[in-house]
Formats: sequence, structure tokens, C-alpha cells
Amino acid sequence: MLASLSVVLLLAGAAFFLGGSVGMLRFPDVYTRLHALTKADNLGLGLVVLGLMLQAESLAAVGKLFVIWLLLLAASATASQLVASWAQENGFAPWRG
Amino acid sequence: MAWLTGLPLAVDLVLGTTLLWLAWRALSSPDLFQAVALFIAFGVILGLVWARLDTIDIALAEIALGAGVTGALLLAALSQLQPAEVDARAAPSATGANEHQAGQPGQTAETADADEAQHKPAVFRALLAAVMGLLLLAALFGLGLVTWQLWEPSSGLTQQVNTHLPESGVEHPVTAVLLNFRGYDTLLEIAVLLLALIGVWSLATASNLGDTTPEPVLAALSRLLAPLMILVAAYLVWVGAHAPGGAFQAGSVLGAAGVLLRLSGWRLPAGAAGWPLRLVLALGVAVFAFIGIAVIGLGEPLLGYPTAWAKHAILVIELAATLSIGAILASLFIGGRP
Amino acid sequence: MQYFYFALILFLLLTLVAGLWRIRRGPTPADRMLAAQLFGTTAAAILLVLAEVSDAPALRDVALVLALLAAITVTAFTRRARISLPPGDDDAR
Amino acid sequence: MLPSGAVWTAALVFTPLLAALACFLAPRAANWIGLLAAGLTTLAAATMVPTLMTDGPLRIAVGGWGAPLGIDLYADGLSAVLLLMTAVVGLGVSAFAPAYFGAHPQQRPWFWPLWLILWAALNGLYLSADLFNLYVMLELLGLSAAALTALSGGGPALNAAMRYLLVSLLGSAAYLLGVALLYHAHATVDIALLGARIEPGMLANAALAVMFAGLMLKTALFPFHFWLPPAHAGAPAPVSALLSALVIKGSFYLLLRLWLDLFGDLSRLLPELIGLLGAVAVLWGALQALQQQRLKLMIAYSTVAQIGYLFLAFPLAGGLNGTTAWRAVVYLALAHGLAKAAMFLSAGALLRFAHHDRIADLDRAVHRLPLTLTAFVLAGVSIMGLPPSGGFVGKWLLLEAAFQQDRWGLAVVVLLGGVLAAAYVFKVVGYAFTPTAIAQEAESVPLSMQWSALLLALGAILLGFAAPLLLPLLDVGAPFEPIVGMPS
Amino acid sequence: MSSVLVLALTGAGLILLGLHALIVKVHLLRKILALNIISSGIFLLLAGLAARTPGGEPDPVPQAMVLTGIVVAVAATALALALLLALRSATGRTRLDDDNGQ
Repeated sequence: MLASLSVVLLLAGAAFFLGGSVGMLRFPDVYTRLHALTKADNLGLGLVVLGLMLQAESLAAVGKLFVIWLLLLAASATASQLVASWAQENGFAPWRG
Repeated sequence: MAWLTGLPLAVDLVLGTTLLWLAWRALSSPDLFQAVALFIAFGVILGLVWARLDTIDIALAEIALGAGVTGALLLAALSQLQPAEVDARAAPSATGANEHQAGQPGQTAETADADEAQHKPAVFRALLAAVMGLLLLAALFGLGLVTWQLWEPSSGLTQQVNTHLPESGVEHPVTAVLLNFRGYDTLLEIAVLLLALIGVWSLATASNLGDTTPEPVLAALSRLLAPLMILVAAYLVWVGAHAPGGAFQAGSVLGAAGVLLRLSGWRLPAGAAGWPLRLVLALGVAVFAFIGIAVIGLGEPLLGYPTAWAKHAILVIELAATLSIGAILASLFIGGRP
Repeated sequence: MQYFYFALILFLLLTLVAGLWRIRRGPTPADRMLAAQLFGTTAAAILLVLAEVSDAPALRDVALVLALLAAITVTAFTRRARISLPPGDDDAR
Repeated sequence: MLPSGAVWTAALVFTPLLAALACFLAPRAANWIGLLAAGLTTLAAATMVPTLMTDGPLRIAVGGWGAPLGIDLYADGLSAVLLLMTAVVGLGVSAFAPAYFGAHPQQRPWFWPLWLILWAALNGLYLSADLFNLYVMLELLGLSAAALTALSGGGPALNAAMRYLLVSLLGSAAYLLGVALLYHAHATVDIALLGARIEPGMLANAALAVMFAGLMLKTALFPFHFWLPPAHAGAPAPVSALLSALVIKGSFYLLLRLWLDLFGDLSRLLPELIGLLGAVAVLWGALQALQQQRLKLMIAYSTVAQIGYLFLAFPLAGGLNGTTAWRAVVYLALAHGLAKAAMFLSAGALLRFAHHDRIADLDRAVHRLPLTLTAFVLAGVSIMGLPPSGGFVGKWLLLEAAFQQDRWGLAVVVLLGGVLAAAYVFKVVGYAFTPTAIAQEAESVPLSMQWSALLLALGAILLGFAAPLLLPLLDVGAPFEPIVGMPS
Repeated sequence: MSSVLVLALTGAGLILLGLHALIVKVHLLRKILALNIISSGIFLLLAGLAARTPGGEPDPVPQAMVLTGIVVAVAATALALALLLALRSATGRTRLDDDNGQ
């Protein structure tokens, strides 16, 4: 039961990673690509981490997995913020239509 | 379902091919910034390869250095080499057009990284390239053949390491080799780091980083991350006694903390930038050498810790080495003398 | 279950390689850095799955370090971009 | 396990290393710390001579583990003479440096720690019996040498230092590749153990090829010499002396060790090839030296030629009385170390005196700077190989080996190289006697600079008389005999 | 086992890719990257072959050697980059001067 739930979560996470990569490749400009990144980061990794937590051997391992997710979340939020403001400062207009 | 057994091999093939492709692109793409970005990616993939090979200590060090100090060093050097790049790239409508012409206004011809000197005749160059290509292919073939020949299971020194592990003072084999069995190498290697820093300082290429006010979000992030990095460094030293981790990895993370602090505008207080900093930088070699020589007075050989004390001696050395490695790596990034 | 993990790793690896195309392609440095960030996240996920499959919990520490340092490269990049603009010229364009 | 042995071994590596740290921590006292360390290190090198003579070669297991698990140090006659030469040259350069860097105060605080680390690396190199430990020593040596080359700043020096650094890194990378192959084939990196386990075959040949290519690049054997003249000429004079006299000897020593203990039986063709490259280097380097207009570049090209001599022993070693050839080139290496250091230090003194090193404008330097010119000429005598110098002993032994094996071609190269050396040395002396039309401005040169050059040159001459003492020391542990003692 | 061979052979490929670039490319930053890639290839060979132990636990000695090597490589890279920047500020060049003499 737990194992199959874990598999489902991992698969869902993988799907979001796929979505992130496709978005990275297909979206037209840097701002929309930002969205692709955050989907993969927040959700993809989150689901994978959740799936792995179900298999984890100890509470400490669960905690470590959670911290990793939080850290990458913070990093990607910061990166998005920095990159977006950089793009704006350097005169890249958002894609419209 | 026999094809399933091929999955691990497929993973390794993808990793190997990606590694080769990244190396090739990093070495041949016309734009230097792209080259550096691909090189940083190369480091991450290499970290995955180490993980696949179960050489986790190396994976830790590769990731900690590649994503931390080395990457930051390369990017900082690039920013000083190509100061006008941003202006040149600012055409918002461009979709890949400008990546093919790295030489932009403000960059002189040499940053454009044209391949070969132009004064030799074309035929001569083609001939030279052909000869070199052949030689390299022959070398690749020979090296591959030798690797292939070496391909029979061999335990190397694993057994001897395991036999003497209880006397080493730590439970993790790699740490035992680094800090005890081959501690002399490690001592000298920290000296290599310090030497590089002395060399960098003697060149006095003052970095112009960190003189602008940091972004608020960056300051917030570094306030969050820097203490965490120090915590993780301490954890890595502690865990190194019985699992992958240790002074190098911890020092690399510590160095990365220094890089992050510097990037977010933090500077060492003026009072600490003189000899206190130098003391920290020299601490690793000094403590290691001091303990290594002091044991001679106890009738032990050079760098031979008595078994009863080995654990404590190694811990003290590791702590000093971590501090020094971290400080040296951060100072290497900062560049110019404090 | 082993093979499921390996399949997952292979899949993640392939999405990661696809993301590499964006690093190479650009067109702006910002795109490259975003792709690099995604690259780091995917690599961390791979490390975590690998920790499960090869029963090496220490690999989680590698992922932890990667997560911890993920911000540095992108930070170094943006600092670089800021520095290279002449002072006071930020709003010029 | 001899405690006294462990003590002086530790002293040889750790005295300069810890002194480097002290110089780094207290830059203002760097001169004094450096001189003190130079004295102590020389003392340590001298004390080990009687130990070796009475007790034979020494093997020390660092950490008490012993090969293959741990790192072993090994000292025999070959290590000892090179350690001694390093100490003498090191002492001379250290005595020269305070006055020289008095005029370049911004370089001084960096010279001392870099030079002391370089010294520690050289001593560690001569003492190590572990291939990977030797790799770390090589990197320590290469990085400190490159940083020292860049010390004087300015475009040409930085360019030369950069090239030197890249070459040096590539050389040690190739060496490391060979170490990797050997470790995985034989599960050890201890030279003596490997010597017992290695067997002819593709793997050994591959390791030989990459390690020799890397080390020949680092030793600047023709045609890999391209990086040497700008680096050795562009560095500050005391650094030039260190680079030319000492640093290239480090990688040459390693080549010699590998050949003697590991690879000597693998190939009949390679020694001939190496000998040929050496012969070309002797002639080409000397001809280039003859054409130079600048004194330091001339001395640097002379080094290219003198390196060539060191490789002439390879084709001779396999034949009758081959050990004579090895003795000869080691003696030549010692004599070159002392003489070349003296030459570069003299050039440094001349540069201080006249603010230029154009050979054609030396303007009666011989009258105005007699000590320095005497040093230059005495060093030149050894470089030419005239009696009674150390260079003479080396060349004599080399000729003896060549004659015994009827290798007339090599003998001709040795003699011709000497004649060419005489030509370029006398060219300098000739101009030093000649007044130039324009009066030269001249600065007084501190006596410590002049005397350190002169004493080193005298050492090169005295080396000719020291042969009865040094050759027995060189034979301690029989480094040139095919079988090497196994570790206990 | 065979997958470890793949990675060791990748190491051999990296060495030669790097060597080629080191010789052919003139920009010094590129040469520094090339040297790093050569080192990585050697490390891959050194530690990759360490994984061929019968027990499956990789030989710790080459691992320790590679760790040492990685830190040495970082030190060398830092020094090379500093030299490059100094050369650039002194001469404006980011490539080596081909002239051998002065």
C-alpha cells in the first residue's frame, strides 16, 4: 500500500519534471520559462521527496529530505526573483501573445 | 523483461555521453560565458557519476567545489574579462542570434576566442590538425585498450585498509586513508591550497566584487543560508568519522559560505582582515604539522598517532583543516589582498 | 522495485539532458541560469532516488550540499551582471 | 626505524614548510625567518650525510604503516647529493635575496613563503618513495615555481609564468595518469614494491609513455624547452637561479628514479631516442645561447643545453659500465646547479649595477664589478667543463662511459657542447672588458649579492675536488644498480 | 561491472578532448577549462577503476587520491585564473604571446 502510493507520487513528480523541461524548451521568453522552473522545483521535487519519504528508514532521513526540498525551494525562488529583476533591468519586455 | 537489467547500464551510458558532450561543448562553444555555464553543468553530472560509482566522498567534494567555489571563481574571472558583455547582449528581441558572435563591442579581438593563430598557411594548419587528430585517436585507442586490460576484479588495497581500520581512529575507510594512512599527502595538499592563495595574493589582482549594495532578496537568502552552510560543514566533519564526509567536503561548504557572504556584500571586519585571518589560513597546515611532529617526541614515527589518541588527534586536525580550507577557498574567490 | 527506480533515474536524467539544450541555446544569460537552476534541482532529485536504489543514505548528504549551494552560481551570475553595468546606469534602458 | 633518521627527514621537509607559514604570518620578519630556515635546512641536509655513510640507505614509514598502505620515505646516495646541492644553492640564494629584494620591497613578502614552500617541495621530492606523494610534491613545486616566475610582474613575466603554469600542470597531469594506471595494475604506488611487481607489457609501456612525456615536458628537454627561456629569463634574478638550478632537477630526478627502478628494462629504443633529444638540446641550446643579446636569456638557453647533457646517459646506461654514465650526469646536474645559480645571481648583480642586461653594453663591468665577473667566469668554467671544476668531472666521466662503449657520436656532442659553451661565456667576458661609447650609469651593488654569487661559483669549482667524497656518498644504497632493496 | 567500464572509458575520452582543446584553443580561460577537464578524466579513470573490487565496496585508497587531486586542481585553477587576470590587466591580452623571446 505504502509502496504503491510512493510509486504514484514518484511518477507524478517525474511528470512535473518533464513538464518543467518541456516548458523550459518550448516557452517563448524568460518570464514564462520562470514558471516552468518553479513547477519542476516546487511540485516535481516536492512529490519525489514525498514519495521517497514514505520509503525512508528513519525520522532523521525524512527530516533531511524535507530540508533538501526547502533549500531548493528557497534557491529557486531567489533565482527566479534575481533573474526576473535582472531581465527587467536589462530591458527584456515580457512576452505578450 | 530482460531489457530491464540493462537499465543501470543505460543510465551510465547517458551519463557518460552527456559528460563527453558537455566537455566538448564547454571547450568548443564560441561564447565563453556559455562555456563556463556548461562547465559548471559538467561538474554536476560528474557528481552524479561519482554517486553512481559509489564514491560518495568524491561526489560530495565535486558538488561542493564545482557548484560552490570553482563555479563562482570562473564566473568572477569571466566578469572581469568581459566587462562590457551585458550591454552587448541586451537586445531583447534576439533569439540566439547573438550567441554566435561572442565578439561584441567592448570586447577586443582576443576575448572572441578565435581558434588558431592566423599567420600559418591553411594547408599547413590542416596537416597539423590531421596529424594531431591521428595521434590523439591513437592515444585514445591505447588508453581504452589499457583500461580494458585492467578490467578484471581486483580489490586493490581494500583489505589492508580494512585490517588496519580499527587502529586508525576513525571508522570510515576513506577518512582513515586521508587523515591517517596517507595523512602526509593530505597535509601537503592543504599546503598546496595555501600556496595557491599566497600566489594569488602576490599577483594582487584586486577583485571589484562586493562594492555595490546587495539585493534585498540576496541579503535575506544569505542570512538564511550562511548559518545553514556552517551547520552542514560541522555536520560533515562529524559524519566523516564513520561515513562519507570530512575536512575537504566540510571546508568546501565553508568556502562556499564565504563566497555567498561576499556576494551579498558582506566584508570581513577590518580588525580581522590582518593577521587574525592569516592565522586561520595557516592553521590547518600548522596544526597538522605540529601534531605530526610532536608525536616523534612520544617515540612514534612521523605523523604516527598513538592508537589511543588517534581519534582525538584526527578530530583536532580535521577541525583546523576545515577552518583553513574554508577560509582559503573563500579568500581565493575574493582574490585581492584583504 | 530496483528497476522502477532505475527507470525513474533514467527518465529524470533525460529531462535533465533536455534542459541542457536551453543552457546551450540561451538566448540570454538569464535563460541559461534558469536552465542551470532546473538542472540542479533535477540532479538533486536523481541523487535522492539513487540514494534509495543503491542503499547509500550518504548520497542524501550530497543532495543536501547541492541544494545548499544551488543559489551560489545563480547569485554569482547576477552579481556579475550588475557589476558590469556602469554605476548609475541601471535605469538607462 | 631510526628515530634520528625520522628527525632529520622531518626537518628537511618541515623546516622550510613551517618557516613559510611563519613568513606568511609575519611578513616583516620574513628576511630573518627565511635566513634562519635556510641555515637550519642546510644543517639538516649536512647531518644526514654521516648517517647515510655509516648506516646505508634509509627507509622511513610515515605514520608507521609502511608500504603499500602508507607512504614510505627513502633516502639513498642519489637523494642525498641532490638534497645537499639544493641546500647549498638554497643558502646562496637566500643570502642573495634580502639585498636584492631591498630594491623590490613589494615582492619581498611573497618571495620568502613561496621560495620556502618550493624548497620543502624539492626536499620532499628527493625523499619520497611513493608515486602519488611525488605527484603532490610535483604540484607543490610547479605551483610555487610559477608563482615565483610571476613575481616581478609586467607583461613578459606574467606571460612566461602563465605558459609555465599550464605546461607544469599538463606535465603533472600526465604523470598522474601513469600513477593511476600503475596503481590499478599492481595495487601499490610504492616505487620499490612496484619495481618488484612491474612486468613488461602494454600497461607498463603506457605508463612509461605518459609519465616520461609529462616529466620531460617539466624538465624542458628539447623540443619541450619552448617554455623555459622566457620563464627563466623573465623572473627576478634569485628566482631565475632557483628555477634553473633546482626546479628542473626535481623532475629530472624523478625521471631518473622511474627509469632506474621501474622502466629501465622495458625499451631498447626509448633510451636512444632520449639520448638523441639530449644531444640536439646540447647543440641547439648552445647555439641559441650564442645568439642572444640579453644576458639572462643567454643563461636560460645555456640551461636548455645543459639539460641536454643530463639525458645523454640514457643510451649509455644499458652498455658496459653504465653506472659511470649515471654518475656522470648526476655530477653534471650538481655542477650545473651551483654554476647556473652563480650565473643568474651574477646577472642579477649586473642588472642592479647597470639597470640593463644587454651583453653588448656591459661596459668594462669587469673593472667596476670584479667580484661579480669573477663569479660569472668561474661558473662559466664549470659550465664549459674545464678542469678543475665540477662540470669537468661530470663530463670526464661521461666521456669515459662513451669511449668505453665506442659511442663516438655522443663524445663529439659532449666536446662540441663544451666548445660552444666557451664561446658564449667568452662573448660575455669579452664585452665586459670593452668600454662602450656611452658612459653607463651605475648603481652600487651590495656585497652580499656579489659574494653569494661568488661563493656558489667557487662551490662549482670545488665540486671538482670533492669527487672523492661525493662519489662514494652517491653510491650509498647503490641507486644505479638494477635491483633495489625491498622495504623491510 | 560493465557500466563502470563505460565510465572509466569516458574518463579516457575526457582526457583526450581536454588535451586537444589545450593545444588548439588560444584563449587562456579555455585552456584552464581544458586542464580541468583533463584532470577530471584522470580522476574518473583513477576512481572508476577503484569500483571493480569483488566485494563491490570501492577501494578507498584511489578515492582518497582523487579527493587530494580535486583540491589540488582547485588550487591550480585559482592560481591560473589570477594569473590570467593579472596578464590581462598588464597587457590587455587573454592569450599567450607566441613570441618566444622577449
